[in-house]
Amino acid sequence: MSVLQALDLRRRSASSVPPPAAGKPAAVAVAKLIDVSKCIGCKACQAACLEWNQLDQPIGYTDGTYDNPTDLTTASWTVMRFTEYEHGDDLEWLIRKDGCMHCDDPGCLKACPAPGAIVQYTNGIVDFVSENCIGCGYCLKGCPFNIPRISQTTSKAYKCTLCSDRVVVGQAPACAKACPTQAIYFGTKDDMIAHAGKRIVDLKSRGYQNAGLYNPQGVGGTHVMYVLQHADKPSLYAGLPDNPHISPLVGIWKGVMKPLSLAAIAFAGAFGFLHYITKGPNTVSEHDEAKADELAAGKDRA
Amino acid sequence: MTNSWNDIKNADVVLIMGGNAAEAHPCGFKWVTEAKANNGAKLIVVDPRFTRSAAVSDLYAPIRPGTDIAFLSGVMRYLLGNGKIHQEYVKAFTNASYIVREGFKFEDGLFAGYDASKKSYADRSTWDYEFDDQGMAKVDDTLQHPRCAINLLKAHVARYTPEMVERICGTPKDKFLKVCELMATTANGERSMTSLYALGWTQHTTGAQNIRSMAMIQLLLGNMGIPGGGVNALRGHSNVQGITDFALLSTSTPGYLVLPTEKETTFADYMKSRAFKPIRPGQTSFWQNYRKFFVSQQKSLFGAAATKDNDWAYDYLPKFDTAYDVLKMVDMMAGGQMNGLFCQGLNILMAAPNKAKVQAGLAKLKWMVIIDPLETETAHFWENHGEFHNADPKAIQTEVFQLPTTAYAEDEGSFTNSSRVIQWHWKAVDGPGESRSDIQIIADLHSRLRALYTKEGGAFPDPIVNTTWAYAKPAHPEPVELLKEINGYALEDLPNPADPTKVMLKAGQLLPGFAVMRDDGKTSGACWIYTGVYTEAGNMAMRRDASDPTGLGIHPNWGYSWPANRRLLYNRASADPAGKAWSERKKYITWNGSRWVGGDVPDYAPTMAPDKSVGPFIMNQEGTARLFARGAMPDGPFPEHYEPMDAYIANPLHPKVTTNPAVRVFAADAKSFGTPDKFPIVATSYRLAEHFHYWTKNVHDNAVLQPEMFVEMGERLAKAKGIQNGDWVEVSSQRGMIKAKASVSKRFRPIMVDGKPCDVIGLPIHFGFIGLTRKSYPLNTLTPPVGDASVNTPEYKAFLVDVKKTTPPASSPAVA
Amino acid sequence: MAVTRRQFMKVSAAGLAASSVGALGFIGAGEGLAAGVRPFRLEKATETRNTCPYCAVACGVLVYSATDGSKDAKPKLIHVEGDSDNPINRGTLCPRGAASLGFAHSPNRLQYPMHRKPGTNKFERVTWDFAMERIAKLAKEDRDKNFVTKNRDGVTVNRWLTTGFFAGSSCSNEAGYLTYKAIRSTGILALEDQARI
Amino acid sequence: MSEHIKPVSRYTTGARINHWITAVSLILLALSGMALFHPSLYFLTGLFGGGEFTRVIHPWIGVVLAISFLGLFFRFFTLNLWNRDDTVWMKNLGAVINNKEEGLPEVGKYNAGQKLVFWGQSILIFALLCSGVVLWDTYFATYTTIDQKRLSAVIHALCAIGVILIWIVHVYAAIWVKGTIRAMTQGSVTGGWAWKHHRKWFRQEVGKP
Repeated sequence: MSVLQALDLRRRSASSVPPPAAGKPAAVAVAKLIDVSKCIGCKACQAACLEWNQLDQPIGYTDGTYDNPTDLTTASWTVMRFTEYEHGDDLEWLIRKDGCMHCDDPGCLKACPAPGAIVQYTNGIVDFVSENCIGCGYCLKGCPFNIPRISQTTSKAYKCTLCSDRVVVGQAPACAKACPTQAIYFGTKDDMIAHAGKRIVDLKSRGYQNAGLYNPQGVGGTHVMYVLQHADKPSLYAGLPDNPHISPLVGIWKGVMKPLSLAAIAFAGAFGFLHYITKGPNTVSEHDEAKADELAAGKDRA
Repeated sequence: MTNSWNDIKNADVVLIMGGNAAEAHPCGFKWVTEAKANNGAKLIVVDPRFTRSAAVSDLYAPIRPGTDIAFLSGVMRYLLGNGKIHQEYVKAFTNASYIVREGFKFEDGLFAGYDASKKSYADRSTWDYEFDDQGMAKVDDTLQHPRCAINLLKAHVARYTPEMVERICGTPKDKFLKVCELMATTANGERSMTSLYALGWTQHTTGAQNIRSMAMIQLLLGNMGIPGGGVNALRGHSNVQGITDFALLSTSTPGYLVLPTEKETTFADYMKSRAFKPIRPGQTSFWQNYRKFFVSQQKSLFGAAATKDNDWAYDYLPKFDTAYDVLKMVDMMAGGQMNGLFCQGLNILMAAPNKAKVQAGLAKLKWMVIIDPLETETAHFWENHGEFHNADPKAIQTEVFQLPTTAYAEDEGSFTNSSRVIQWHWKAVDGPGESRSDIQIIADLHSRLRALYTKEGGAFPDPIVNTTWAYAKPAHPEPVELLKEINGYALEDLPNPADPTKVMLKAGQLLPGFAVMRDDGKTSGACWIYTGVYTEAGNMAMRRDASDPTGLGIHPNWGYSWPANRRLLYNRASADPAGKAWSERKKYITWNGSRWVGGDVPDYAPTMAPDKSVGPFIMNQEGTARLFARGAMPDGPFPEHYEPMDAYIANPLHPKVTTNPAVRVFAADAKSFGTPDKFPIVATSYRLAEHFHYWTKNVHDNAVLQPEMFVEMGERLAKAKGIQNGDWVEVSSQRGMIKAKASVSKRFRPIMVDGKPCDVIGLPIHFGFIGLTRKSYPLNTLTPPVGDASVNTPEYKAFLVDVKKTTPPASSPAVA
Repeated sequence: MAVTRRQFMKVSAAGLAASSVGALGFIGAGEGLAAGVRPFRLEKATETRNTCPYCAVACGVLVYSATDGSKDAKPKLIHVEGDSDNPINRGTLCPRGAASLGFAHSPNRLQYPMHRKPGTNKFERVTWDFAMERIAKLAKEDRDKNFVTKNRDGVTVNRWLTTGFFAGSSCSNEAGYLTYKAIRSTGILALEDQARI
Repeated sequence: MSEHIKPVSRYTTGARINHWITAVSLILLALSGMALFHPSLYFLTGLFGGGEFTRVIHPWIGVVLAISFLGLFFRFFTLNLWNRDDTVWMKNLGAVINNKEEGLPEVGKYNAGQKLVFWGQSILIFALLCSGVVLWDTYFATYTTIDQKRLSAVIHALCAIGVILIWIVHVYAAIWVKGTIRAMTQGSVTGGWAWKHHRKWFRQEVGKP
C-alpha cells in the first residue's frame, strides 16, 4: 500500500522523481476554492474532516471565542478562524477556514529530509505519507502557512490531505462536499479560478472594491485558494500571509547549503589527500629523538 | 413554511429576523446563498447580535430583543405611508377593503373588550366585519370607508414612526429606513422577498403576533403565494412538523382538527361551530369537509367501534376545559397535581423555563418514564451534580424508568420537514444493546394496558380496548402499515360519483386523496392532510425523482408534500385576479382559459375559473388573507408592541400597559419576573451551529467544536464589569443563577434604547450536566415561566439579568 | 429494506437536474492517482438512504454500514455523508449532520431498560418485560384512580389529567401517529411536543 | 633503533576516554546529521535503525557530546589560551604546511593550529547545542517561533559543516603528523615527537619530578 507509483508523483521529498511516463495523460491540476464571503463559519467542514479522516480530536475548553479547537492539531486538519473586523461604524465578521494550502511549490516538501514522506501528485495535491515520516518537524519550518503539526504520540507530521483518497475516486474532499453554503468549491484549478472571477464580480457589485482571489505566486500558486472581500489585506483574515513564500532561510538551508556543504567537506578531504601525497607525512626523525634524549639527559645532568 | 427550502433561491430580498438561519439551519441557508449568488438577492439581517447570518448579509440592523412588533409595525407604516404596497394584490387577496364593525377600538394599549379581572379579551365581538343580510362580509372596494381594515391598520401603525422605532428597538433610524427601502423594492409582482424566522419570533409573549406582523407585511408587498416569497418558519426538530400534524398536542387531533371542549357536549354541538360557512360569495374551503375528515379519523382510531349511532365514538375523545401545554403541565407537576409522566425524546428539565420549578415538579411525581436514545438531564434529575444541579436522591421518591430507543438509521419511517415534504428513510443497522423502536415501545405499552383493561376492567376501558390494532404483528406494527392507515382506506366499495353504477374504489383500497373522504363511515384516514401519501400507486414518501421541470425548485415528484402534494401554499396568489402571472419572472400558476397550469398543484380545483372570484386563502371563510385578524388571536386583531414580561422599560406607547395584557401567568409565578433596577441587562438565548438542541453534547465531534457553555457580551459591558475573555461570570435573573465563561465580542454592541445604551448578552441553550461537553449549569435556570398569549411558547428570547465576574465552579478545572 | 443508491436510480429513473451544487462532480482529476497513498474506505460498505435525525431541513444523508464479514456479525455504521441526489441539501451537511455518525455511536446512548427505585441513588438494569409490566401497572393504577368521567356540570369529559406525555418530535410520522392513538385512547390531555420549546 | 628515553606522557587515561567519547559522538552526530541534511546521504539513517530512530537518537547523542566536550573544555582550555608565539606560528603557517617547522618559536602543549581547532570546536559545539535545542521539537517545540526555528536550522547546519571541516583538519593533522595518534591511544608520545612539535611543553615535562 505504501508503495507509490512514482509516475503519479510530481515531487517526492528528499528524492528525485522521474517525469510521468510518456503516453500517460497528465493529471489535471485540481484546486479547492474557499469563498470567504460565503462562509458562515458553521464548521461543517471541520466536522466532515474529523469524521471522514477518523480523527480523534480531544474535547477541549472554550476560551471565549468561536475558534474551537483554538488551533490546528494533528487531529484537526482544518479550523475556522474568526476575526471581528471593525472599520468605522461597520463590523465584518471574517471567517476563514484554515488548513493546508497545497502550495504548488511546497515548502514542507522542500524541507523534508525523509524520502517519500511528503509527496506532490501531478494534480497538485501535497500529501504526507506517514510510514516514511520520521517526525523531524522540518516540514513545519518549511511551511509558509504554519500548517503541519507533529503528534506527541506517533511522532508523525499531519495535515490536510485534500482527501486524496476521495479525489482519486472522483469525489470532492469531505469538507467541500459538506459545506452548506458552497463556500468551499472543488474542481480543476482552471475552473476554480474562473468561478472565483464570477464571485469577485458579484462581490464588487456589493461594494467590496478590493475583492479578489488569493492564489499567492510566492509559493507558485496554491491548490487551495481563497476568495477574499479584502484581497488587498489578506492579513486581516487571522494573519493569512500577505505575501507568502518559502522562507529565505529555508531556501538557503535546503538550497545552496546542501551542495556547498558537501563540496566544502569534499574539498577539505581532497586538500588533505593532496597535501599528503605532495608534501608527505611529517615524521619524527632519529635526529629528533636524539635531540630529545640530549635534552632529557642535559636536564638530568643539570 | 408557506414556501419550500428550495424556493428561497427565487427570492430577490431575504429577510432574516427572528431567527438565525445560517446558524440553526445551515443547509437551508444554502438557498439564501444561492439566491445571492445566482439571483442577485440582497440579504437583510435584523438581530440583537451580529450573527453568522449577519456575517454574510448585505444589510444588518440591530434590534433590542422583544421589540420586533415595533420594528415591523414601523415597516408597515413606511409601506402604507409611501405607497409602497402591491395595490392590486392587496385589494384582491386581502381583507383590506372589508369593513370592520363599529365599536372596535384601540385605546391606551388595549383593544375593545378587555376584561381586567380575567386578564383577557373576554368580548371579542367587535373584532369582526360588518355583515349583510346574506351573512356576507361588507366590503368597500374603493378603500374609502374609514373602517376598512386597511384604513384601521394605517391608523394603528401611525404611531410607529422611525423615531419611535429607534426609541423602542434601538435600531438607528438610517438603518431602519434602509431596511424599509429594500423591502419596498418587492412591492410589485416583479420582485419578491422571503421571510425566514424561527424561535427568535415565537419565543416571546407576543410570539404569534410577531409572525402575524411579518405576514401582514408580506401581504402588503404581495409576497404571499409567490416564488421566492412567503413567511417561512424554519422548524427545529426533524419531525416537529409531522408530530404537530399528528397532534401530539393538548387540544388538537391530527390534521389540525380541534379536540372537543367540554362545552361541546355532543357531536352535533361540536360540528356546529366547525362547519364551514363562507362569508364571501362562492368561497370554498378545505374546512367544508371537516365532518368527513373527523369521521374518517375516528374510523381510523376506533374502527368498527365508531358508528353513526355512537356519534363516531365521540365520547371516546377526552373533552378539554383548558389547554394542557408544557407550561401548564410543569405548573401542575410543581403543584402536586400530577403523578405520572412520560418523556418520549423530550428533555423537559432542560426544555421548560425556570428549571427550579421543573425540578421541583419532577420530584413530586410518583413515576416517570423516559423513552429516549440518549442519557438526558431529565432522566437524572434526582442525581446530585454539585452546583450544576443540586439534588438529594434520598428525598426524591420518584420512580424512574429509562427505555432505550433506536434512532436515526436504526429504524425506518417517514419524516415531514419544515416545508411539509414527507420523506421516507430506510433502516441501515440495528440499534445498540436492547434498544427498541418507539413504535415497539408504544405498541407494547398499549398491548399491556389493553390486556389489563380487558382482563380487569377499570375506568372507562372502552377507548383502550376498542382502539384499532389490526397489524400483522400487534407488538410490532410495521411503519408501512401505519402510513397506510394514516392515508386511509375505503372501508366499503365506494361508487363513482359520476356514474354510481361503477365502483370508484373497492373496499380495502387506499384513498387517492382527501377529496374522496366520506362522513358516513365508509372511509378511514387518520390525518386528512396526509391522505395521498400512500395510494394504490405506492408510497409517495419514497419517491426520489429529483427533477425540477420549471427550474423553480418545485421538485414535485420528490417525496410528498401535504396538502395534496402542494409545494407552495396560496399559489393562486402568484397570478393576478384574472389569472395572469404578475410578471414573467414570478410566473408560477396561471389560468390558461380552461384550467390552472404550472409546475405545482393549485390551491383549489384546477378548473375553478378566476371569474368565480374564489380567494386563494381557502383556510379562511372569506378566502382572503387577513390584515385584520378578526377574533382569531387572543391578544388583538392587529399586532401591538408590548414589552417582554421582564420589561426593560415602561412601554413608550402606553406606559400603563407595558406588557401583553392577555398573557397567562400562573399564580405560583406571580413573583417570577425581574425588573431593570435589579437586573439591568437584557439577555437572549439561542442555538449554535455546532450543536443540535441537547443531543449533540453527547456527540464527540460536536463537543470538540463547541466544548463548553459561554456567555457572549459586548466590550462595553465587559469593561464596566472588569471581565476579560474567558473569565468566569455569574449571570443571575429573578429565577436563578448560572456561571459560564465570558466571550467578549465586538458583535454585541450596546443598543440605544430611549436614548440610553442597553447592554445585551447572549446565552446558548445547549449545555447541561450530562454529556461529553464540559458540565454546565442549564440555561433554563434563568428563563421566565411565561408564554405567548396565543400558543404559550415560553419567552426565552428576552429576559432581564445581571452579570458579574466570579470564580470557577467548584468541580470545574480552574484553567482552560 | 436497504435500498442502495444505484438501485434507486434505476427505480426512479429520475432525470436529475443538470447540476448538483452539492457535489461539483468532475471526473478524471484523480486519474493519475490510481494507486494513491490512502485507500478509499467505503469500497465494501452498504449505502442506505436516510434523512438527517436533527433539524427540519431534512437533509438527505447516505449512511454507510459494513460488517467484518464473519458469521452473525451485525453491520455497523461507518460513515455518513450528504445525499447529492436530494434536492433539499444537494449533498451538503451542517456540522451536526456531518458528525451524526457520532450520535449513533455516542457513549451516552442508552442500551438497556433501566430502573431507579424511589429514594435510591442509582439506575439498575432491568428486563423489558419487568419495565413494561410495571409501567402499565402504574399507569393503570393512576388512571383508574383519577380518571374523570364527568365534570362538575355532569358533562361527559372522559379525561385523565394526572399523567402527562411529552412526545418526541424526532419520532417518525408512523411512531407519532401510533403514539397519538395509544395516548389519546387513554384520555390523557396533558400531551405536548417540542414545537414550542 | 637505538634506545631512547622513555615515552613522554601526554594524555591521562581520563582525558583519553573523554576524548574518545567526544570523538565517537561527534562522528555519530555527523553521520546522523548528514543523513538528515542531505537526501543523498539519507541511506546513512540505516546505520541508526532508520530515519525515525536517527531523528530520535541524534539530539541525545548531541547531549552526550555536549557534556563530554564540556569535560574536554575544562581540561584543556587554560592550555589553549593564545599567546604571542601563537601569532608568530600562525604567520609561518605556510612553513608548517610544507613540513618546515624549524625556526619557529618553541611550541607549548598546543600549537596555534590546535588551539584554533579547540576554540573553533568549542564555539561551534556551543552554537550547535543551542540551535539544536531549538530544533528539538519533541521537548522544546513550544518555546520558540517558527522563524526562530528556521534560523536555528540554518545555524545548526552551518555550524555542523564548520565542525566537520575542523574535524577533518584535526584528523588529517593526526594522520599527517606521524606519532600523534599514539598520544590519544596510548597516552604518550616519543621524546622526538615532543621535541620536534612541542619543545616548550617537552622542556616542562622533563623538568617535572
